[in-house]
Amino acid sequence: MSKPKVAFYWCASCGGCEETVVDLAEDILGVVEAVDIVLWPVAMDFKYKEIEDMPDKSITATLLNGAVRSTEQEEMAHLMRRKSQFLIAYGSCAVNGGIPGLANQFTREQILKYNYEDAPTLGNGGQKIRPQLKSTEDGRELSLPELHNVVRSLDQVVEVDYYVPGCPPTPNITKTAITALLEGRLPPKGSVLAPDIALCEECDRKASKPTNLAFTEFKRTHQKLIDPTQCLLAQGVVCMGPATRSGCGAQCLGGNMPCTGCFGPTSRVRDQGLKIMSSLCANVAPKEEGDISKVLEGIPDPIGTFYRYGLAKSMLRRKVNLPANGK
Amino acid sequence: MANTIQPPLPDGKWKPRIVAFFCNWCTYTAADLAGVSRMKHAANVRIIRLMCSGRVDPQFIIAALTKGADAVLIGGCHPNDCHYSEGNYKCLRRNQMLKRMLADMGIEPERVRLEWISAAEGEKVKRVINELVETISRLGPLGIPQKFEEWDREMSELTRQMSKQQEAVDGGETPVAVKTEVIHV
Amino acid sequence: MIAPFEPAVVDKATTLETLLETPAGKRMMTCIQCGTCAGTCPYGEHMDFSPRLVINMLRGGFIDEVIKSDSLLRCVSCYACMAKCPRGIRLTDVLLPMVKEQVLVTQSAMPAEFQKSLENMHRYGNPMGESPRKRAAWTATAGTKIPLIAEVNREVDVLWFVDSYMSFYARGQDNGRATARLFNALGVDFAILGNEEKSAGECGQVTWESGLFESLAEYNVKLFNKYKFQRLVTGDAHAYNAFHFRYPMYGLTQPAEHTAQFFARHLDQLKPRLTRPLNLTVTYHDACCLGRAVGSYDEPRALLQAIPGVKLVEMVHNRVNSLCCGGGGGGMWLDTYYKQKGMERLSERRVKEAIATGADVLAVSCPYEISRFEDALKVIPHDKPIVVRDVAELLADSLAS
Amino acid sequence: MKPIVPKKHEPIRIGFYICHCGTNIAGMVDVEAVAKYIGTLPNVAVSRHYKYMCSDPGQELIQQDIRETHLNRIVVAACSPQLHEHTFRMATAAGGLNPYHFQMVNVREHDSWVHTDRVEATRKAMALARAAVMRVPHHKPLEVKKVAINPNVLIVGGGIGGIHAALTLANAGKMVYLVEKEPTIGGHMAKFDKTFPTLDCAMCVLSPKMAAVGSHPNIHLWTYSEVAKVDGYVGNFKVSVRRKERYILEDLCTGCQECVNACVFKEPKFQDEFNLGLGKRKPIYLPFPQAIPPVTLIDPEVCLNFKRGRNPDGSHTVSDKCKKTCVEACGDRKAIDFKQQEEIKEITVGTIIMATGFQIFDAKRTPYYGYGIYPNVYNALEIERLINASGPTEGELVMRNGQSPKKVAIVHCVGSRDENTNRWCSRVCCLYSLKLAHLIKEHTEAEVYNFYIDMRTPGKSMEEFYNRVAEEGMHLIRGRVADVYPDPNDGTTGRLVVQAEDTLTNKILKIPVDMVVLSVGLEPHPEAENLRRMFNLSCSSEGWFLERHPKLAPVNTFTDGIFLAGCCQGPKDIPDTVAQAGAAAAEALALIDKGHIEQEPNTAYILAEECSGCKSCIPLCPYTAIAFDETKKKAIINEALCKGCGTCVASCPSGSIVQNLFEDAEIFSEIDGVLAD
Repeated sequence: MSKPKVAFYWCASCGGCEETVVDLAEDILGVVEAVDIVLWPVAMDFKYKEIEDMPDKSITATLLNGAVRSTEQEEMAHLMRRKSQFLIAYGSCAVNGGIPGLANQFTREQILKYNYEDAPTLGNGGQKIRPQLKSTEDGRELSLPELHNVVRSLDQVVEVDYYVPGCPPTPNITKTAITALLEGRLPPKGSVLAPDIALCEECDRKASKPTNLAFTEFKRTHQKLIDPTQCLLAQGVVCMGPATRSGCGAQCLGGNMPCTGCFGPTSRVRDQGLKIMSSLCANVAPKEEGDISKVLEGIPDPIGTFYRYGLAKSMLRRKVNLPANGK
Repeated sequence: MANTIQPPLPDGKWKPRIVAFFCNWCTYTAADLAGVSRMKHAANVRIIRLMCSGRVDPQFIIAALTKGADAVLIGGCHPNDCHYSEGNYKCLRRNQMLKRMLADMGIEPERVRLEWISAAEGEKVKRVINELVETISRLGPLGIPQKFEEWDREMSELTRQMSKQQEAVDGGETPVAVKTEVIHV
Repeated sequence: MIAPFEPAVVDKATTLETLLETPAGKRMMTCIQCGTCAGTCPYGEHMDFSPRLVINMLRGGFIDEVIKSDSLLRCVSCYACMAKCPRGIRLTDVLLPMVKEQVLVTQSAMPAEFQKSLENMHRYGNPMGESPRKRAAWTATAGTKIPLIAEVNREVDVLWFVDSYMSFYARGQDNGRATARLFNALGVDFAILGNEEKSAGECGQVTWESGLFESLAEYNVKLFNKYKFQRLVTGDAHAYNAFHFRYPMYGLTQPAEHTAQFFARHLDQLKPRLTRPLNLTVTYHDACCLGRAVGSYDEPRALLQAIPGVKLVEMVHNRVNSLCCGGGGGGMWLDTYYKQKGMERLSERRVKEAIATGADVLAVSCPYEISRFEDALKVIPHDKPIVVRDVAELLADSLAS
Repeated sequence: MKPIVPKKHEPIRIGFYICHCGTNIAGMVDVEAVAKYIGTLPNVAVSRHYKYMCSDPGQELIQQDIRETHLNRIVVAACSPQLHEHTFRMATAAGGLNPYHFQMVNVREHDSWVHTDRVEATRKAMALARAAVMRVPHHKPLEVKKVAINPNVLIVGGGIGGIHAALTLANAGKMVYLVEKEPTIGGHMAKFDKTFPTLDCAMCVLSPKMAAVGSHPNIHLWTYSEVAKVDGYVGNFKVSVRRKERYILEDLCTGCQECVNACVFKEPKFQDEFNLGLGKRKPIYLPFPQAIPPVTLIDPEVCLNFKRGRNPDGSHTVSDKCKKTCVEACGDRKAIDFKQQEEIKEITVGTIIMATGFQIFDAKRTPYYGYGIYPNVYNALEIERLINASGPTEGELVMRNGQSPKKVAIVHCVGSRDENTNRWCSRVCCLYSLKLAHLIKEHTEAEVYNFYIDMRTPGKSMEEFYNRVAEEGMHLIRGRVADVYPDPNDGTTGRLVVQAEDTLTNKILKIPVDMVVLSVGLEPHPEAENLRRMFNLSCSSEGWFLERHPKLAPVNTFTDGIFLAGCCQGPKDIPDTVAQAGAAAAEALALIDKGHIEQEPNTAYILAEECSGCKSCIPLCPYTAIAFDETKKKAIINEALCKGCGTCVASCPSGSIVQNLFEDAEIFSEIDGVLAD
């Protein structure tokens, strides 16, 4: 019997998810033993044509990481969907849009203009050159994929069977997911392959969280010395842990940094950002409008804080009324 | 289905649609009082009863806006008068942050209005509803469902071609490549 | 208690025909015909159509009958009916002036004295018929510096609107001089308009001639816009009334204040300078335009009590219940007419109450009152001498020379 | 009958009913169109419109449909759920379903009564009904929570309302705590002379009831006491009552008043509160002869045995400067205790009746009537004391100068019907003014002028009373008094002129009188605002306690278990106060005798498996119903303490708290439903 075929693919992401696969360390060897890797651009050389030529559904599982941001990524998402039995959104970007999803606060024009014309680090001698979608070199027409206006999670483009969250997913949950896959012990379709309980559950600092939280100020991590033993919220630092799935082993907390929410919300929550906002704000101490807003000023960028990984998949998905002229 | 049975609007023009979340004890009762007192007001507001303004999950507000509401009105008991002691303060605090988030997300903060209306203030229900309808009429439609459709339209062309290709495969014809070359960056 | 009135409740374009459609008119529909307005009206007993009846005639569609009668000429715009109305109906500043205007249009002849003042106001910008070129002449005798805004050529804190009685009338000028001394003593950055100024026209508005009022208001507002200043201050209660209630409709944007309010606001700085004891018993007459109209009852009293040696006593009618001097709403120029009709001059009624207090001084805060009460005292017998002085005059007297 | 619980995969079958409410709804909403439209929606098995859904046949319709067409969800569009939600839940249950498989849609108060465009009103009714139809499939079977009720009752205020309610309940065998802030019960009624329209003596009818309260074994009478704190909820209120120090031990005092006679002050010297300062009393005194309890008290502000002024903590210091002749007179009874301290009593009651009454309008707020300036201007309550045989003048109507008035003006509507003071009609003033006119005439043969705006005499026998008094020949002048001032033609007698327009003759009247009586209106009690907060009640914009429904729940409040009696709810006369007190007592009895309270099962619960134990919800609960289970490391809600506000649910960052009746899925589908057109 031939070994199951597995593919890895990478859309709008930083590549960290691929690193996690490598981070499986010696376990990777077991994986390589057990499966045939048919596509893994980051590690091996494959051609699009080869995948296209494969029969539909001939790949057992594709672990696709990255958000969908361009026509190319969209096309690949469709292709991998067609060729795979299981399409797995792998990592925060594929699951919830991830960091690239924050671009949904801007228009494509704003982004291109900044990156190719206005960014202070541009070294092209003041020339404002944007990439051309079509160009000719040596008589050959070359084309570039087009950027979409909206950054999307994978399931906003094609049907997704399972989700493995994390920025990046930890080796641990990756291994669990792959093992479950190979052993055919799969939960209902559409499941997130991480515990459906918030991070506080497995956080070492849980015991130090008081039951009378009343925020009088919010501090960002660079603004104070963080006590490595106490609950971050008890220290007035926004921690997304209560609104974020567990499964990561609270690694950020171990590094004395707050949870920023990469595992996304639990199944019972539609919008992770609104829920953590609801919880934090309800627990603010003052009662007068002015005093309340003074406390809330300690969170200067609520969208960036509450939707660091989830803006594309939030209820609003994207800034609603963008300026018509792209400014 | 709905459109065939519903009586059409008199002039077919857009009118604001507003969802209201009223607390059972003060504002819902005040709206009842407005009714008992026959205080006529605009018909654009559809009221959902909750026990307390503290129950207003910000998700409800955004859900209403994404489902086509042009504005959301929240009514609770006056400060210090909450039937449940302090639920209204929780609502107030969330509302302050929500307004900032709305502004960042390109939604006019006027579209979410929080008002303290006691059980005796039927008149205020009428005034607030009429004022809000006027404000929103001036602002125009929010139209998030239409935005969603518009955003998704940029993908539809490719999806259509992809499915055509799929049909072609299913039909045993030669596949038509959408793009012959994909450049890996 | 009784709340001061909100400015501008009815659009200037409102007429008797459209009044009942406005919010102010809708309040009139709530009138319960209790008669408080008629009962408190100082000339109520001389009216064929009391304010109560005017409302009912308007509601019933019989307002023409009211207009045919000269009943409303007896209204002295004293705000008493409006202040006590249990329904909060805008009588003095909305309903009655509109009716009065129609009365005047319908009357075959106007009382001569008052027709003259009207013409004077129109031709010369003051009711006395004095030359407008002499309006600032009094400043020469002020004995203290009074800058002209056209000459200072910069923004000033206070534009002092002197108005006609204090510019031309000898006893009014006393008040002017006193006010100037007080401004200088306080180090106020002020200036006056001088000959450019025209009467504020308040009486035009609350009596009969909305057209005349409009032309004066438009003229003055244009003048105000020519210069830069922070606030408008006037010692004329009637001018203040016009600035507070009506001028904003014609484009006045700066706040207006009466000198009594202005000085009371600066009482902390003023008080140390009031060092000369006057040793007088003083009774204070509430000007209608300052008292009932805006609720400034305490400010003039606080000023008087700050003067060393002043003992303040009250007349029977005071504050919201004060009796009008009879000069408002055109009453200033209707004394002859009232006499013909066999009506007691209200100033006489008022000085009787002042005399009864045993006070040495009847203090006032409106330039009309000086002449009205001094005239009345000439005919009302009294044993103990009593003089009429503006609050500003008394304050200036108490300044260390 | 055991409610039918639909099996998990049983298809949802909704019955929808829209009520015409006569023409109340059908007049503005096309109920037929709504029923037709709702009938096209998924899951709807039956859709009907009916004239009166709340009627027996209307309810029977629901039950019949449940039986015959196997409905498992019911939606009724009618009036406000505040009115008939219970009715229809019962009908749903009678049909054999769980009562919470029901949802009500408000198309009357929130729709037909407030809109003017039939098309828009119909469209709105469709949207609201659709929301309910989309919500109701998510409904779960719930059980009414039953909580035992404490049979004791707290009554706040010992006026005629509180007295009547207390006796009604005590006679029915319930334990009553009657808390009154004054040293005696009796309230305003005890101060009145005669009562309209029967002219029977107020004290003659009141004092037996007061005495009955004083001696009733089921009544704990706590006078000179105030409620300090209220916690808990219907069936189980925890109340702290502050019993102020009167320096007399209530149990030991026999009411003999020998202490008063023995006081070192031979003559009464101090302003007597009960007589509104018109009479005098000693530092040790009984407020009035029939006071209940008949226990004296000491005023430490004037008693020589105390230092003047209070200590910062509110207590008084004994000076020991007096000969203490009162203690001597009391002798072995030893009822006087100068060291008595205020005491806090903690009680538990199941229900509360508010009977805190009113205050009279302070006539100084209409300065032009001269109250507080001219000695011969009185308010009506002062006249009640002056003509009362037990009053300071022993019933002789004399003025402060000792003379009897020859001409008296009675001014109606002082502090009533006036935008500058109080807008409302105080309802009793016309009648008590007529009564005072009659009594003044009877006592003095004075000429009486009643100045009124409108003569308002509704109620049984009231118009007849007006006729009777009018026949007695008083001057009834239709005109509101505009001015009261000393008669300029009068020397020193203090005669006043009353000036008004007689609006029926268009004449301005200036009538010289000796005495002016101001018929002051009724105002909310000065403590009403504090009491409202303490008892979690609502007030109307004027400050009167708000009843749950102006017609159908006139003595209930929005707080279950708290009822209203008398003028704390609005101005009313004695018969109405007593009727309302009886109604309040009956409402309390109905709850007590049922033995338990049925509570809305809208409480919240934690999904234990899913809770991460983040503790964010714990400080949000005002009732400390949420605790942290240290062994399981999860939050846990004590259902008995939860009152169902849902604040914790909205705040749970991982969505692990659920509120019954207001589940997220239910509300989200309601939102979808109102917007699905």
